[in-house]
Amino acid sequence: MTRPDMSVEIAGIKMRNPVMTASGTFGYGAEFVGYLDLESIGAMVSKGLSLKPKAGNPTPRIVETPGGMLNAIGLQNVGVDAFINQKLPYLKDVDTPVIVNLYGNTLEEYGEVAARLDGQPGVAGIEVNISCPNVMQGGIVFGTDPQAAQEVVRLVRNNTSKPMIVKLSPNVTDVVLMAKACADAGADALSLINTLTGMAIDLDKRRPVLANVTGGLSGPAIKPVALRMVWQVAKAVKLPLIGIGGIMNARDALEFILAGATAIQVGTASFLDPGAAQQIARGMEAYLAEKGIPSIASMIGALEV
Amino acid sequence: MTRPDMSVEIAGIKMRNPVMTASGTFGYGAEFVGYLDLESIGAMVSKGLSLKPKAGNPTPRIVETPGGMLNAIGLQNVGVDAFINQKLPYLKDVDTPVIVNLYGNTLEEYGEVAARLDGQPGVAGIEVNISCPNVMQGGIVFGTDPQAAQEVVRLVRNNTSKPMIVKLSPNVTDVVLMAKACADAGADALSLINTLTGMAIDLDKRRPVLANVTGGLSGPAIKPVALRMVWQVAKAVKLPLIGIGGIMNARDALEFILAGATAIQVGTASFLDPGAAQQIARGMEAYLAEKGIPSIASMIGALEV
Amino acid sequence: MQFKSMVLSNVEVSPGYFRMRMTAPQELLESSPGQFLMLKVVDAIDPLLRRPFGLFDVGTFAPEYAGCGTQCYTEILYKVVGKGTKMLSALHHGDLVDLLTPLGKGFAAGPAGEEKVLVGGGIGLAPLYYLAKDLVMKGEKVRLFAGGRNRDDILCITEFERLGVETYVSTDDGTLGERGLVTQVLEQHLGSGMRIFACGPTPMLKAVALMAQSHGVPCQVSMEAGMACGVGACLGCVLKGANHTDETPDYRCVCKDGPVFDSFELQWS
Amino acid sequence: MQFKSMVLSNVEVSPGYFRMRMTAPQELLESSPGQFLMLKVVDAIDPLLRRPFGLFDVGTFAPEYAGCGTQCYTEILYKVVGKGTKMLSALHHGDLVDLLTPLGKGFAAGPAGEEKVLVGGGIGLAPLYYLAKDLVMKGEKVRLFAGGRNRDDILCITEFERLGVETYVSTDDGTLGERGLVTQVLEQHLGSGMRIFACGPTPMLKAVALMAQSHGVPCQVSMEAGMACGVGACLGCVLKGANHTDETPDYRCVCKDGPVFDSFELQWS
Ligand SMILES: Cc1cc2nc3c(=O)[nH]c(=O)nc-3n(C[C@H](O)[C@H](O)[C@H](O)COP(=O)(O)OP(=O)(O)OC[C@H]3O[C@@H](n4cnc5c(N)ncnc54)[C@H](O)[C@@H]3O)c2cc1C
Ligand SMILES: Cc1cc2nc3c(=O)[nH]c(=O)nc-3n(C[C@H](O)[C@H](O)[C@H](O)COP(=O)(O)OP(=O)(O)OC[C@H]3O[C@@H](n4cnc5c(N)ncnc54)[C@H](O)[C@@H]3O)c2cc1C
Ligand SMILES: Cc1cc2nc3c(=O)[nH]c(=O)nc-3n(C[C@H](O)[C@H](O)[C@H](O)COP(=O)(O)O)c2cc1C
Ligand SMILES: Cc1cc2nc3c(=O)[nH]c(=O)nc-3n(C[C@H](O)[C@H](O)[C@H](O)COP(=O)(O)O)c2cc1C
Ligand code: FES
Ligand code: FES
Repeated sequence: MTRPDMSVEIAGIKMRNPVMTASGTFGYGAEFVGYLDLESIGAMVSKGLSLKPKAGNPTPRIVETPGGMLNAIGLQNVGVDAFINQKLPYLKDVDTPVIVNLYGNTLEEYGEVAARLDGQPGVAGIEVNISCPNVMQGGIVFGTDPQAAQEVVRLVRNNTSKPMIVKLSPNVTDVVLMAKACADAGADALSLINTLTGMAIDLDKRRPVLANVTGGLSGPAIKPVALRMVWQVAKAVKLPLIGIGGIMNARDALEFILAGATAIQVGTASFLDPGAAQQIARGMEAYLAEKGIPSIASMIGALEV
Repeated sequence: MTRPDMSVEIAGIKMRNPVMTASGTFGYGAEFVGYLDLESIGAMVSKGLSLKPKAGNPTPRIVETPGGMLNAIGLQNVGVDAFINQKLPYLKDVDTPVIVNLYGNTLEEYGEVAARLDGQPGVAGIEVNISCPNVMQGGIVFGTDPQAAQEVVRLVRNNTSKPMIVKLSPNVTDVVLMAKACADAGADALSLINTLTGMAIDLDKRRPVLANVTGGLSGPAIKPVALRMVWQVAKAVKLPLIGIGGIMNARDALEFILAGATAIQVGTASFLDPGAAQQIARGMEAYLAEKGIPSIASMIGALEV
Repeated sequence: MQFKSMVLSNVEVSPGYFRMRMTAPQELLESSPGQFLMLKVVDAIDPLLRRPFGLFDVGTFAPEYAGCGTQCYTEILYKVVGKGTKMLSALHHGDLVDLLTPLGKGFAAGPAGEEKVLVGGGIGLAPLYYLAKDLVMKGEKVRLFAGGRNRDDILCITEFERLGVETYVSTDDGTLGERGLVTQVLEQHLGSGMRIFACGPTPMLKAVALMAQSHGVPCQVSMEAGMACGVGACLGCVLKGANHTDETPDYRCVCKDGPVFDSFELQWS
Repeated sequence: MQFKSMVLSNVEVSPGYFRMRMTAPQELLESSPGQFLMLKVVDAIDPLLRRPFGLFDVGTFAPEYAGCGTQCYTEILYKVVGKGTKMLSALHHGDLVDLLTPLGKGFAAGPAGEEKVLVGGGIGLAPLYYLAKDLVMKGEKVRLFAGGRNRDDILCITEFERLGVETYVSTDDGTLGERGLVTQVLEQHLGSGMRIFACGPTPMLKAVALMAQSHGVPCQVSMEAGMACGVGACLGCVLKGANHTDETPDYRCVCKDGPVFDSFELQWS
């Protein structure tokens, strides 16, 4: 029996399988060495980078919710230059594409961060976070308004020759409208979903649990919403999609593929099990082998409605 | 020790405590006799009624998801006239306010259903569902567009002298905008949230699990989103609010009260435990008694941010 | 009723099939065969919903511990198919579960003196044991046709035989009883003066229902559907009634109008 | 490392406090006192996240069953405070849990010959037993100051005494040892040539840290924070470093830079 062909390509980024790690849930990669083989997965996505180092929010920053978690990390990161100097060299020796997730506190900053990454051979592509719901400035406006999103995407497009993935927010009335806007503005691929905005309350203290009051909901709880949005966008937009949201195992991942995703990202699952991404990749291949499906490509968007 | 005062009032509807049953999860009330005392709760909300009897969607109509469930019942109901003739008489003898949830397949139908209920003394108030995401016509447009919502609310306002609660959809970019629109159009109170639109896939069959493809997500999974929306609307709108979404126990319920809700509705929890609403009411009172809080009214919106 | 029940025993009776006995209040002795229970496996949100199981048996026993009179029990017979039943299979004596029961409409025994023909496919046998016990107690002549894919799917036949039920076993692969479908074996025995009570996969029930109708034999079927509430409130578990059309829809709740239906009540196409 | 571990025993040592022993690979013998583990209670999504616990003990034992050499174990001492710890307390011998360990940075023993002063508040005692064992094996003189609200919160003192540790107990209500805060008792004994290792509620750690700093005694504290990943990836568990300001922020990960910090590393205001 020949092994199923698990390889996929997103906007020119060739991946050995469709399993990527989601931004903000896999550190800068090195944290997971010893728990999985970085060369067993399709691609790694870095923590979201900004122009300057960013402190993030006060604590508490995370809280468990039913079937999920809220985070209000506040996009703490080392900044794009430190990433290039300190984190990227290690990753260059790993034979797995590195995709850099980035955001700007202002429109201009988006362009500037993209520009700094453009010359870096170790960067296989960028993922533009227009959707982070945690920060007051930045993400929130761009990700929920089609015009603002287009401005960001156009500016980044003008500052990069790398494959550009735009990451969509689920906190919108019409995700298809946002997807089309980003496609028109020059995105090479779309990833979805980022976190749903939520809140948790400490009853006895009569206070929000998170110092930031609201945070982003991730984990299995959001999977049905994510799956719905991927399916909706897949029907409406021709770009390759990356499905994200509550993927815990290979079956979850394959459901996103059927809904129309070319690849998927593993987020919260890596907290429960630092080897999750590798196990999911392995489990997907095992499923195809068992069912005699020759290639993952044949499953993309193969849902029968 | 005196018992805490649990009574609340929503737009003139006096309730012995803030616990209501959510539309579509408590049948027409009679189904739950034997599991709880209908006179132990604050109010009952009927299944959503339309002008004519409605068949609802093909099956499967429900599926469990992580920490939640999707439903695509398709608003199956006996129709407003059958409700008045067959269901209401029984409920008239129960000393608990009955609130009728209603929707229309067209704008006009909303007005017509409201008009038929207006003369009914057994109806304490109406809850206008502008937010059901299951039906192709009807709910979907009204609930996600401020202008359309206003039209519905104004029309119903002109056809009813009953207290009018408007039930908001969470599937919007800005729930505050929707809340303000409904307030301006004459709503006496707002209830939120209805279900989040989601989807489930049967991997082996390569088909959506629900015959309707998408459905409404309810249950504990959505609680953080619901809590956030109640808090946002409470800050922006003066109307009394009814908090709904993933309330499983008394602590959950009290969190919604702190966030700014005057009352709460118990939905999916009644499936797990048909006596849930009564237990939640009892548990809320016990919490206040234990903490020496004299009245539930003092907790409404008492979150310290 | 809703009550907390203690697991008394939970035994694997065949690979992947378990029989679990639980304490129950005396009122459950008033239940009818064909009714079911909804079980909450854990006091946590995973799995979230209750799981429905037919009543396999209801009865009384004398507990081992002194100072306690007879106690009522109920049993379920279940197949491990997913998360909930897997967790269920790990319970042991002393664990607590939360039950709603008796739910739904059970089998109508029908007039005395008929031949009562029970037809079970795989785990569909579960509610038929309680029914057989009831019919035998009423002095009826009972036959059981039990089918499965292979011999592991033929459950608790000795228990039926101990009641005095005449049993006919068939398996798809012939590893136990006749080779073939249970409906093929059944067809050879069909005649007048019979009443059929069937439970099993929907294709089997359809075959039995149509066969019974064509032979003029009255037939009741116990149906399955995904359920949330079990009490007729969510409208999640509906099936199409015989006269259902898209224009004049006629849906029946499996949990409240069923799970047992007269075969003429339902649409089989 | 990540591994499946079998529960060997799980005993309530004081009301609401449990001590659980689990199998572990030999490599865990290389861990340092102060390091911790992340435990997944059930293979389900409720509770979703792993729960962190300090290593209470690590060692070897000879299993009862024949044909098996010595086996490594680890122990945790935990207080039932919520859902996860409640489920944990229901586990028994033979149940499996999933562990990530050893995580984080443990205690630095410091130069030989000092007096090693351990300060534990309530469940904060947990990582100090492994530390005491280690220090005693190195031939150090070890004192333990253990405080709690009442005598039920004073845990496993006999175990420390058996190691030869001199113990000082205090409770808020005087039901065991001196009446008062552990810090009051500690203050009377503070002097030069000592090194403090403290674990407990943050207000206690703050008092100990400031007291130690004013007496010029080196002090390490083991901190807590809500955690998701345990490996430094989520940035959920940060504390403010000593020089943190809103303009020049300096956050430290409890899971990776800690849980043990030198008292000077952190901001206590
Ligand atoms: C009235 C009634 C009586 C039943 N009696 C018995 C019985 O006596 N013994 C027995 O073993 N089983 C019985 N079942 C089926 C049993 O309820 C399901 O096998 C069980 O709920 C599966 O739970 P799970 O968590 O293990 O599987 P899941 O992980 O939930 O699902 C596994 C598979 O089972 C199917 N399934 C899930 N829930 C249901 C459901 N509510 N109804 C039907 N299929 C479902 C799913 O579609 C999926 O294919 C009965 C079902 C009904 C409706
Ligand atoms: C490095 C580290 C080592 C620890 N060592 C021990 C130990 O040896 N023994 C012990 O009993 N406890 C220890 N804890 C605390 C322990 O992790 C929590 O008590 C446990 O996670 C609570 O889980 P739960 O599901 O029972 O409670 P939950 O229902 O989750 O919460 C109950 C209460 O515990 C708090 N809590 C929840 N999660 C955490 C967390 N990750 N850290 C701190 N508080 C939390 C909540 O805010 C809440 O007030 C340690 C914590 C850390 C960070
Ligand atoms: C702790 C945490 C930090 C995150 N940080 C980022 C980030 O920096 N940039 C970004 O685009 N998404 C970020 N996300 C969102 C995830 O990449 C992902 O979209 C989301 O968690 C949904 O996937 P999941 O349910 O698999 O976790 C973060 C999520 C978590 C839980
Ligand atoms: C099976 C089912 C049917 C529902 N039917 C209606 C309905 O007819 N009208 C309506 O306004 N909301 C309906 N809802 C939404 C609930 O009233 C409630 O808003 C939602 O379930 C969220 O609350 P929960 O998480 O407590 O269930 C329905 C929900 C469920 C699960
Ligand atoms: S299961 Fe809810 S109506 Fe039947
Ligand atoms: S727990 Fe994730 S960084 Fe510390």
